[in-house]
Amino acid sequence: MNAHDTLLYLDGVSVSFDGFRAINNLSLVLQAGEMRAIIGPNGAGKTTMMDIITGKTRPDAGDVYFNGEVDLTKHDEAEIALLGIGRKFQKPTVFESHTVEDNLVLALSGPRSAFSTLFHRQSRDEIDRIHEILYTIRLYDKRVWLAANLSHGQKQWLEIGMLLAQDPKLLLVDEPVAGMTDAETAETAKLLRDIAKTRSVLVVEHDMHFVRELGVKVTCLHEGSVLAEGSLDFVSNDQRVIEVYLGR
Amino acid sequence: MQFIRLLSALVLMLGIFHHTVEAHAQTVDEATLRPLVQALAGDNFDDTTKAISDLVRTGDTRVSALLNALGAGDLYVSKADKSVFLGKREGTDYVATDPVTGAKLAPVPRSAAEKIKVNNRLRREIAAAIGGLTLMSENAGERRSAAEAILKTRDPESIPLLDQAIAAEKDPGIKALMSQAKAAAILNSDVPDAEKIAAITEVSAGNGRDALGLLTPLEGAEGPVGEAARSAISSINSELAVWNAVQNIVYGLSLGSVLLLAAIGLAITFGVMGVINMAHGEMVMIGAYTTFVVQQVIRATAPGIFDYSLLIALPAAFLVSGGVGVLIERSVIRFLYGRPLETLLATWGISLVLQQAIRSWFGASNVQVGNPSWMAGSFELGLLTLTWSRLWIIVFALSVFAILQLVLKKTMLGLRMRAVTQNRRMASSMGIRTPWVDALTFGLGSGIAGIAGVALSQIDNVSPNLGQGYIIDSFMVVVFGGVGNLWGTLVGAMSLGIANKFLEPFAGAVLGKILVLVLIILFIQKRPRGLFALKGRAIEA
Amino acid sequence: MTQWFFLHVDRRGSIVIALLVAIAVLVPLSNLLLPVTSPLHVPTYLVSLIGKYLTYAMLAVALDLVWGFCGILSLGHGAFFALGGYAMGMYLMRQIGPRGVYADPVLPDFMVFLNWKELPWFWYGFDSFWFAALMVVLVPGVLAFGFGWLAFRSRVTGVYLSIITQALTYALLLAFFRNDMGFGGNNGLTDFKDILGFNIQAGSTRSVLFAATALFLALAVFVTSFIVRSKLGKVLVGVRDAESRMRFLGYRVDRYKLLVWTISAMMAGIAGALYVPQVGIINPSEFEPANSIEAVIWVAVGGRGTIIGPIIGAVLVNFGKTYFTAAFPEIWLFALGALFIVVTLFLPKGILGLYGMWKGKRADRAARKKDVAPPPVAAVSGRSPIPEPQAAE
Amino acid sequence: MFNLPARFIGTLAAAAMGASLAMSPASAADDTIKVGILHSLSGTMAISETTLKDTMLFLIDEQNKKGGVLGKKLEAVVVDPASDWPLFAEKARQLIEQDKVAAVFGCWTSSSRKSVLPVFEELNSLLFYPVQYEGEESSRNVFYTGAAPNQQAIPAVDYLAKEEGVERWVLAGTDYVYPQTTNKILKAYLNAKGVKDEDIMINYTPFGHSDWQTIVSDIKKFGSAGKKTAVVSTINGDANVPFYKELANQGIKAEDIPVVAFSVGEEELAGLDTKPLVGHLAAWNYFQSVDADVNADFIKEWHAYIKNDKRVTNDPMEATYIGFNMWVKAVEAAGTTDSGAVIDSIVGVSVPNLSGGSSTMMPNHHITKPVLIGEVQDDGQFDIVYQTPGLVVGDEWSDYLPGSKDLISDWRKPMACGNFNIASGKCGGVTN
Repeated sequence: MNAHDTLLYLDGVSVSFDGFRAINNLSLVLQAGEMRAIIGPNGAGKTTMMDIITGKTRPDAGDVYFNGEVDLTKHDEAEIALLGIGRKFQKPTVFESHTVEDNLVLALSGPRSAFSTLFHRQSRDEIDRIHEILYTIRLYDKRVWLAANLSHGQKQWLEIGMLLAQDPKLLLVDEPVAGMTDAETAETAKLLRDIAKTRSVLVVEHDMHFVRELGVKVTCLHEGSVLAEGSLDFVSNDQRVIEVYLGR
Repeated sequence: MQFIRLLSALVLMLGIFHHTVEAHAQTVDEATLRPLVQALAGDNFDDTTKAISDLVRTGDTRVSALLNALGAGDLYVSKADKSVFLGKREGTDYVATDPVTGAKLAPVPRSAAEKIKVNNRLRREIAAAIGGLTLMSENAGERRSAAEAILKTRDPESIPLLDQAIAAEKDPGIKALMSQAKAAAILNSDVPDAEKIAAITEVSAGNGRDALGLLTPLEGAEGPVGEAARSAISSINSELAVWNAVQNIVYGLSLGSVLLLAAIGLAITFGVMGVINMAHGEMVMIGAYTTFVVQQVIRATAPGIFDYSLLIALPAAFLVSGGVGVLIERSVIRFLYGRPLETLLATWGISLVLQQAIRSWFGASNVQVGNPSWMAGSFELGLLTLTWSRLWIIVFALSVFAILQLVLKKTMLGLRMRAVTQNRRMASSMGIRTPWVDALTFGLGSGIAGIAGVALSQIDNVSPNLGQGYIIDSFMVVVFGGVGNLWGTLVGAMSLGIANKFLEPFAGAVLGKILVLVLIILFIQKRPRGLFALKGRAIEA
Repeated sequence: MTQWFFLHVDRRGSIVIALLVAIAVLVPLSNLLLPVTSPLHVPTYLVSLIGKYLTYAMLAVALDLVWGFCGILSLGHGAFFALGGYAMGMYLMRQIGPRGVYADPVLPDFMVFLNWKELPWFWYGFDSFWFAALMVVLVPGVLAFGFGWLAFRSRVTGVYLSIITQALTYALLLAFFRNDMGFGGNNGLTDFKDILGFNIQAGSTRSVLFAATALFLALAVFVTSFIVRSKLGKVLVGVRDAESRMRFLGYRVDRYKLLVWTISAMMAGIAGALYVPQVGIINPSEFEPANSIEAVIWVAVGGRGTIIGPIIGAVLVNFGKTYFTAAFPEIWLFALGALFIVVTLFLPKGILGLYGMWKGKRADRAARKKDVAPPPVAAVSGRSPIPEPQAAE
Repeated sequence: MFNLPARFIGTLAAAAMGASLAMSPASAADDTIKVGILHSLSGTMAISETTLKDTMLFLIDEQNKKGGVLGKKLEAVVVDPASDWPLFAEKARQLIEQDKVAAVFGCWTSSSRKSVLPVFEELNSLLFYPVQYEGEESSRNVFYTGAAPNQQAIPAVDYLAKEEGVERWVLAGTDYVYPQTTNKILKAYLNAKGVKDEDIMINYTPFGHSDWQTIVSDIKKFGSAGKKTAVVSTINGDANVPFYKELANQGIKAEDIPVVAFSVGEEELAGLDTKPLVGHLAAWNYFQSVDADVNADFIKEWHAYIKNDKRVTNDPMEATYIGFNMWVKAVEAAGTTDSGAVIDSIVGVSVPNLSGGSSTMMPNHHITKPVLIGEVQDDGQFDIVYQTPGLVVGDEWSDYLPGSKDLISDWRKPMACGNFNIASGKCGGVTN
């Protein structure tokens, strides 16, 4: 198949660190508007895959296309982000010495050049959007807090909020519910589903309940390549998956 | 080395006596000798020189003893009656003996006499003169130095003597040297060309550089001699050109190993532990001062074992510097892990304190650290001069590196060190007592800096500023090689050293250094994590 | 106007600026007008001394802009300071004209006795003050831009960057030592006569220079807080705390770094230019890596990531140096060294941090009560700008 | 903390000022005469300068035993400029303005002298500078008691040419102004004596250079051209030890290629095992081994004062000794410590130097000295092999440099000019 009319297109991608093959001939396709869950044991190459998509790591071989025509291997992180790919990290990384609000201000889509930021003045609707997001991620009353003082869960949410502020076409979400209470987990699932209405989402997650709640197509990675793909039930019944993943 | 030659000469005096008797058996009466001896105390060096040759010409048996005494500055004139006497200092007086008869004289107060001045030129004359007299000595060393002396003066008059000596000589080495000397003397004389050309071939067979010195004067000469000289010179020069490249590499390695020594301790405290250790240089300095103290003690108690002083200094320096290191780690650094920058400030403060401490303790000026005999001097490798100290330092640096690798890779301590530095929390949860490992690691790094100080004390001056001279280069080496990678440090040090030495000849020492720095800056652009950076996700952590 | 001002400068910043302006006016006045006997009289000795401190303070502010707010630890900022100084020194040199000891109308003395024949090309134009003034910012600026363009684009960060900045200043040190460079070798440039036609040793000139320094420092403080309080400032702090995250948000981190880095270098250059006429000499020792490290220490002592911290640090440390070297010449290094150790151990956030901690505690308690933010004292949090080297493992 | 009270900063600033006012003792007490000592006690130059600080304290002590000056005791004010040139200027100003010292003894490097010069001229005070230097300077307020190039370099070269028959010269120096100037002078001088350029090799090394392998072997090469070769070393203090160690190790003996140094004295040799160096030379105006009663006494008292009879004496110490005594004598003559008066009275003042003769302050503020050439002995001392028959007058403006050959300096009234141009008959530049 070819890259056309796909949002994200990986074909035959491989990368290795000092001999260790983290990604091995990986192929994956994401349609526009689709939400996909990626599962797989540690070291399956989930995060490395995200590194490749976001331009942090250059693949040794293979094609990576966005929107059918943009060759992501030719761009760096910043450019890729501006193309409309947002990423939430496994370990929540928010700007601890900024307030919640400023975190969003930084993430907010808009001019990114150094000088324009120097003389930037916040416009009315920017402020509105930020408040809107603050409500969505339930941090409105904590908006003047330093991010450092947020709880783990709240940081996860803030980071998702930052994703929203970025207003990307594609969201890469790495273990969004790690360390969340069940309640928070459910909320998160709901939130992601809402987001997926307007955007494409790639979720990496261990938590099977969460994946089930998302109720989307699942791809199982193993040793850097796709092991199985399909509905959660289909995948979790696949023998090889059971062996490598459920570890029997 | 005068005094050594003198001692041996004095000892062998009697021996020389009867052999010279055979050589040209004659003694002259006191009446003729006395004025000549008096003449030694001329107002200027020229008179003295003349007096020396007059004395030698007498061929008297007592002359070589006299000349040795003169060379050693044991001949004095009394201010009162201008009489020359052999003096030995004893308190405020000179114990005087008559230079001619050897009779004991009344001691002369120091203020009442003055030494007969000798300078390099006179020493050469004396050496040559004695050489003439000792060519036939039984003692091989005597004969060798005699031949060397003539090789220097190239005095044509000594040619017959040499012929005599060469005929008698058994030792091939000395024989060769003598014929070299003869050839040199011939080139310096006005013998027919044929002989000279023969001499030229003779000379150019020997050490290239000396030969060059002998031949260059003839370069301009017309006729066959000039041609012979020119061709010989050109061949020698082409040979030298090759050796220059070799020399650059060898000198580069030697400089590199100095850098390695200076940096390797830092590769641990900074590279492995992440402490920006500005006091590293002072650890080196402490090591050097330990060497000094050890040598002082040895000088005072057991001068006999001075040659082993460095071997004793090594463990001492390791312990002292290491101890100081542990002290610093426990008292300051341990509060600063994970804040590398603060360690920079704190250790900077520490380095100031240590410098001042040494300064107030040992004084601000250089202290003298002696070279044991096996470290002094040099040897010829082809046309290239290698000094023993440099060679030893190369060997030493490499072995320190090897040992360190072993410690880190093979020992329990090393294992724990790596465990702790890679994942402190995990290590401690595995029951490793991280505080101690930290302390020991820092101690190890400092200790190694200390033994580096022992080596550096052999080639550099030992002063409170010693450390400052090395700290920057050390950081350059570690960073250039790649932080946290000992192999990187090794390769980095060596390549910087060699680069420096290849740049020095045409760029000059100053520009060369600048260029190397610029190269480092540019190189880091290509490899932002140094020569031996590790790839992978880990680095982004 | 005032409104616009307070939009960009916080309360503390404005206090400092006001104070500096006040000093700029009062000190010279008291030095010139008040009788020597008056208790309020500031002796010339102090004027030039404080003037020197203020230039150091300006260097510290410049350094803090890149280090405290953007996490670029420069161990070579002294180089930009010195370059600015040399630019000014060359102007002052040309001003001597035929009054040099050899009365050569064009060539500076050191060139005459090392028998240079004519003026090297790079000395042209420096007879004009405005050209020199331009060079004061241009030379450090261009060097910083080139250096930063290379380094930031290839993502040299942390300790690697720090060390190559050190290599930079060290290389320049060696270069300026060379007499063939045409900058007076180790003796540097000295024996200045006058600046803009005023005798450089006259009390009035000193006072004017002092005032200028104080005002420029005030300006530097304003610029810094303008940057820090703009969105750019937020980006910079973001870069300091989580550089790669900033990239994933679509910011071209290298350009931001390059911008502040260059601005900071220019500030340092101006500081150097103000320094030279007041101390009356500029020579390569200003490039000593040790000097740059000391500047870092001023910032740390005062409190990095704050605007007035560097000023306080620079003044205090240098005052300490002045005092100790006279009071205990034999042992003052112990005192200075101890100061650094103590500060790092007990005041990780510098002197302002001390104040901040106290302030922070109270605010924190307040915050707990009624869910408002602890004031961003944490903005000066001791997060190390350089990743731990063992990260390279 | 956006609301840091102004008090906070205000008090800080006030404290700083207050303290710095307080830090200097209230104006000089009348019963003592203060003497400033401006030598680095820390940093790179401490190595050389600390001794001079001790020497000054020793001399002041001696003088006070003799009853001080003008019936008043002398009081030393010691500061540490820490080998930091701008700090030198600051400290000089502090000594003169705050401590009101009558005269300052200090500086070692030319850079430090250059940085304090404007201060002394502005505040019209006195500096006694005890170190050999490149010349090309003469200030009304500075007295140069160290050697000018013609009081060291030129006699040394003459000696080598005459006594050692040297025809080929290596001029090796640290790349800073003193060696550059001295070598320029020497080259001009040698060329004037008919030495061709190919027989002169000039080599410069960075400050504190420690890896001499290449250069030493280059010297060896240069020396193996059949002509007698010598090295004239203007290598700066710190770099000398590794240089000589390399020389010794590569087996360059004084009989083969003698090295004559202008900045290596007893103090520098103290850090070396001199056995392999016997016969290498140094040119100074004083050696500890000088055979004179005045020297013997000086050394005895010095050892008694410093409580260590291992401590050596050296040329800059003698220069300090001479300078101090000249100042004392001039003050007594003028009857006051006022700078102007002392400047007028000191020219022509003559005091005994440590080599048995006496030195005189010339109108150019340089002094007359004998030039001694010594050979290194195995005990770290020098054996004097040559001494200029008469005294040599320090020549501030070298006759061998095109720029300065027409200049002379005479600070006596009415000329009172530091750079009088005999060609144009005008006083060139600065006259304060």
